Amino acid sequence: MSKEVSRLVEAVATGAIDRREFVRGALGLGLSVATIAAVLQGCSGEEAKAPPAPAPGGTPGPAPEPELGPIEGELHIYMWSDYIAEDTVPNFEKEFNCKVTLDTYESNEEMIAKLQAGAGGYDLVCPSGYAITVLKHLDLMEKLTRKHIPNLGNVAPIFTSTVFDPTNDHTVPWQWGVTGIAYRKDKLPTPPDSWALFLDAALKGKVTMMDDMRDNIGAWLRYRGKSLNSVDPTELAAAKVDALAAKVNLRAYISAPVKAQLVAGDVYAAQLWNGDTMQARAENDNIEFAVPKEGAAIWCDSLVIPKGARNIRAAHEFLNYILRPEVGASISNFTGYGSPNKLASEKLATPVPYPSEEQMKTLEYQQDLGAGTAVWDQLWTEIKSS
Amino acid sequence: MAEPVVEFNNVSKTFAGQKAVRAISFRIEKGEFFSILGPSGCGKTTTLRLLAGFEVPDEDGGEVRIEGQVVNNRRPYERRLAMVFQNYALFPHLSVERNVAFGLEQRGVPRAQMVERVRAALDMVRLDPAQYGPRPPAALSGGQRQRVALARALVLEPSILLLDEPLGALDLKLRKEMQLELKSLNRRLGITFVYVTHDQEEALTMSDRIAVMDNARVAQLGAPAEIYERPRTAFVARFIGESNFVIGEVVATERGGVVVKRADGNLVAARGGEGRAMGETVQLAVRPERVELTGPDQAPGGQNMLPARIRQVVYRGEMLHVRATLGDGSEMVAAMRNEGQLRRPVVWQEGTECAVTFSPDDTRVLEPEPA
Amino acid sequence: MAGRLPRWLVAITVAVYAFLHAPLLVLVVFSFNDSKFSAAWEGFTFQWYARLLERDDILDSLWVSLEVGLISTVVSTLLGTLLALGLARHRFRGRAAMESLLYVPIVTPEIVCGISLLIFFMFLKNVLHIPVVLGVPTIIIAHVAFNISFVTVVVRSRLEGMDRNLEEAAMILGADEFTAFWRVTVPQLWPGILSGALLAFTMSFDDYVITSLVTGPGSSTLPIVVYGMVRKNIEPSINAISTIILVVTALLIYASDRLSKPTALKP
Amino acid sequence: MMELRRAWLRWLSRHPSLRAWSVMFPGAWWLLVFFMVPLGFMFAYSFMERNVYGGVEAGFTIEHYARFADPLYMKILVRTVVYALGCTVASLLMGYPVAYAISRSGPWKNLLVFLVILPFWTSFLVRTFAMIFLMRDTGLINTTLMGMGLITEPIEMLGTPAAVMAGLVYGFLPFMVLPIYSSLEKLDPSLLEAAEVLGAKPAARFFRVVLPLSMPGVVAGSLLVFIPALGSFLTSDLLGGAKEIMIGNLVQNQFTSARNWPFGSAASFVVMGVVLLAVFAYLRSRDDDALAGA
Repeated sequence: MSKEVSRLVEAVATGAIDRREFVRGALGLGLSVATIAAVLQGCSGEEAKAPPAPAPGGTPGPAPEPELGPIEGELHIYMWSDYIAEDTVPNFEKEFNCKVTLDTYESNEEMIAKLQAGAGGYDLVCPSGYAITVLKHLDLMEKLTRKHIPNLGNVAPIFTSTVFDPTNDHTVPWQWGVTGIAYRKDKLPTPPDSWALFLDAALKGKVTMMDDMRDNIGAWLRYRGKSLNSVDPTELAAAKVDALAAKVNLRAYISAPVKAQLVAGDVYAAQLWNGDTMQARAENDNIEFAVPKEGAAIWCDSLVIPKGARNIRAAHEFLNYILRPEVGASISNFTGYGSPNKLASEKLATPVPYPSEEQMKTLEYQQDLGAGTAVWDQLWTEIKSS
Repeated sequence: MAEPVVEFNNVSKTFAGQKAVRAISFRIEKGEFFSILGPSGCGKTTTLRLLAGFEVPDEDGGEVRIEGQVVNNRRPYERRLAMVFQNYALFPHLSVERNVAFGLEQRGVPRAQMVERVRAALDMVRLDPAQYGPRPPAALSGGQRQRVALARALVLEPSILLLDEPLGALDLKLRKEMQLELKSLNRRLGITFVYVTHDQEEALTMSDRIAVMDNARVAQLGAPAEIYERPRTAFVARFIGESNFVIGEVVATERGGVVVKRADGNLVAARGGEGRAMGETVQLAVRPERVELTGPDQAPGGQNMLPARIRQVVYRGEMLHVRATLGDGSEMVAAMRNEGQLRRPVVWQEGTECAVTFSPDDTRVLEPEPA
Repeated sequence: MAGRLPRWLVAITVAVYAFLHAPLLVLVVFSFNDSKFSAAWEGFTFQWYARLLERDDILDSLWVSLEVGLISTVVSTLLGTLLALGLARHRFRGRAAMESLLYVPIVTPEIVCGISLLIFFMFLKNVLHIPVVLGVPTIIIAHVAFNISFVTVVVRSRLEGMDRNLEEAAMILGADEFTAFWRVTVPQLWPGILSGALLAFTMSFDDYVITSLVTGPGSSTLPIVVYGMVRKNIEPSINAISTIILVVTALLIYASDRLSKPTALKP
Repeated sequence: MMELRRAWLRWLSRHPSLRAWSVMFPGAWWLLVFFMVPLGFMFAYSFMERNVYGGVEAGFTIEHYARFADPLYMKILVRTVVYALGCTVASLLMGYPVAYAISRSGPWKNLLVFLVILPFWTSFLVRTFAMIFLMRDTGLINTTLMGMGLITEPIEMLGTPAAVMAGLVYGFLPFMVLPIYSSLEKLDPSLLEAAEVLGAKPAARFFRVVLPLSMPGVVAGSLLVFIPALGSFLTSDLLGGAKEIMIGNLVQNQFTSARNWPFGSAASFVVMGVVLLAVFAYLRSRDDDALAGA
């Protein structure tokens, strides 16, 4: 990543920045915003390497935080669909006398494109881990004012100071989960414990994997003991061989909608998130979830305040509100995912225990691949079209 | 003298660099049945469309007047004309009576009066309003549609009615019937008819005057007899009826006529040809029915006479056409009344030597055709 | 008249209608199924309809969709019909350019159309300082932009070969261009215009990709809500709202069909 | 008011070119401002450098176009064209008889037209999931067939090219039916009667009278099916199991997971260029025919 930054800084030094006016005047805002963001990032490169801020819940940092104004007007939340309990918003509206509108998106990129174009108007968005990195690079996040979020201390230590936001300046963890294997225990002879399940010719046409290059290729990198953030050509080439071997057995590349087929028994095993597996299990208790021994992706979506937010105070109140133990528990009970809120996690109807130190050794966050994204996309296109 | 109803003064119209109408001028008198006759592409339809207002003359393309007013810039709906289209152009989505009422509605005629006038118009074209009024046009025969189109035009009581080949789609018998009916409507109602057709017989039958158009110009304008008997150009002579042509050099000019010498030395006298110079090559025309045949030595005096040989006798029912070859190989046709071939067959047979005779009074000097 | 159609033709037609409507039947039936994943018939229930009353987001988005759909259909049908008229009736300079311009929106991938509009709107807002707010107006603008071409193509296929003399006849009878257009051209074109409008409304009502990029806070359309719900799990309340839309549409169609009878000329 | 209107019409009548444009102006303006100008931005993007975080960076390059020459992408393009062509032919074979039947159905016409369009007033995804429900192993078709004893093992329908084709045809059929219907509807029934009187057999009547007259509708319908089918991406994912990639997916991915806007734009413009050229060539040849016929 630092290579990327230095390349950009170099671009600025050689005069790319002079084009800013031209760019702003005529061609694309994605361009100008990206350039400016890169420059800013380049300047704060040193800062990013600084030691993490004191643990949340402790005393605020040395710099005095600005006072935020009162709650004004509506709060606009832009997040994934079906990702919030039904009573979360109405209760907030009642308690804080603040109307909330909730709009949904289906991909991080949709959300980023809007923020990047400068659409504005949203007060809270919900990026996945790598998307936080992108937003950070594009300088599209407001810094949080901690004193308005006293409940930050409820966040479990393993979800603070993550690779995406080491200083905990921008993000409040929302939900976490693992991408593993959902299976029908009545259809498989033994519970699966390895990604090798998808290479088993006996299950041909009865298994599915996620329709997402990060999840799919990532699984095969883990299968060979490699990092799922690898951009090493030989490691990726090996992953491609495994992915192609598995493709023959797959009924489909399919993500969340596979639940219906699991419930119906058309599919015996599927690469899936733990939370969605729990939702399917509510319909058919033969469905179980397993994390392969080779390791898998762990992820944690967060709420952040995007640049251009108009109701920053209400956004903070909302962040503080969802960190209440009972609110956090209600959300996780609805989604089926784990709560990064330690106190909430203890109150869940079906516990989703935090991974142990031992497990964390094989679980990995999907990080932004930077320039490597193009390499992965090419690989994924090759896998898909062969 | 009364004001002409329609007047074209040097009107020109160009489409994409192509002259469709070239500086034409004519006047139409009130109550006249005026036909514009010509082959397809001659500009007759454009002329009618200029009059209707669908086309506007070129910038410097002369003026169109209706009842004395220059109408170049008036839209069709501001000209108070009526028109019958070749394909009738009945509105398929409206019933017969609503088709006829359309123009009245546009003119804001009160409802009660409208119903009365629609009925009267349908009566006039001999369609039973009760029976046909509510029907859609698609349910009518060709002849009936024609009548509806006529009623739709006449109901407006126009002073000028434009007709664009209105009888083209009808069968022969119906066409003859409608010809007489149109003529009688013209007389009875006193409406000026402007009638476009390519059918010379139709034009001759119905018109008071005919403008024959050729190559975007008016080739000749006159009463049917004048057009037929004194064609001005070879085009008119050929397009309307049949003609025999004689070509020669002017050897004498006299008042009201010329004498022409053919290449074979025979002389032919003809009427017209004012201003033709000695030695000029001219073309003469004579109608077949004005040509007679005699024995080689029996030619009466004072007639043009050319020696010939009978080539063919064509039986045409009412008439016989006898084709004769002249000395230089050219041909002339004589038309004669059929006196009954079974009882009194003509004496002419193929190969018989004869003389072709025709009066100088029936022989016209043609004007050269404009380039 | 239907009796004159050959049997095999009727058979094909019935089969195609069955193909088109079979999924709908499933949808209707399972809107009454007592199971969240609609895997098998678990018993009859009205709960998904009852749930609609709780789901404000579905109802709100339905109104947004109707608003967007109706306005964009009217505008695009009007503009598209005029465009078709101009193209079919007139020879003019720039005709070839106009023709190809027409096909560009049809060939443009939705995502490209959506992103380009997003960038364009933000260009207006941030560079030209025109106060553009993403929301219902921008969605309507986008929908009209991609619908015009479809309307034009459909209307034009009707216009081609239509008798020009009809308009001239109306004009010589005293109608000016506007009146002739309304009283003669439009009735003639009506099936084409109606087809075009239906197509436009359908596309507007069902568009996800473009809408999602030009929508703003608080103006989600039904497809946006439905996509969100369906991508995760098909909650049968989606089936319920779809069933209601189907029934209401069918009733409206029936009513309009009954009401639109021709009138006779009577004093 | 009326005077003004008349004066305006009079003025227009003297300027034929302006008359055409006055009718087309609003639509042309809208297309230009809200479609062509934004597309111009994207065209510029397709020559710029990729920004790894989405969007583009200043610079000029044709590498994104050059990249498209890779056999990998050519293969995808060809496969997509094959699917789109198949979908067009199937839609025509299914849509024409239906359009014909509707146009001859007298008082039922309007109702039947609405029934064609009705399914499309439910969300595409909802419909597609209903199709999945019908086609899957434990779906309605298989359980019915097995219940009737016609088959013992479920027929695997989902994930096959046939399923993708069915989905595509389902999605675009009304685009075929509506234009054909509207050009058949104006066909004068007396023409058919005339052909009948002239002794034409049903097949001859159809091929020599009906089909030629409905050609504008067939052409419009085929274009409206072929072109969007070329750009579709969800159908193959949902019904085809996402095991093949279409050009639509490729483009979509460039703007999402791959975050390569310039390549996504370039790929779009290549496809759009090819299709537009084909359409344009067709339009030209049709105009030439019309001239030759006149």
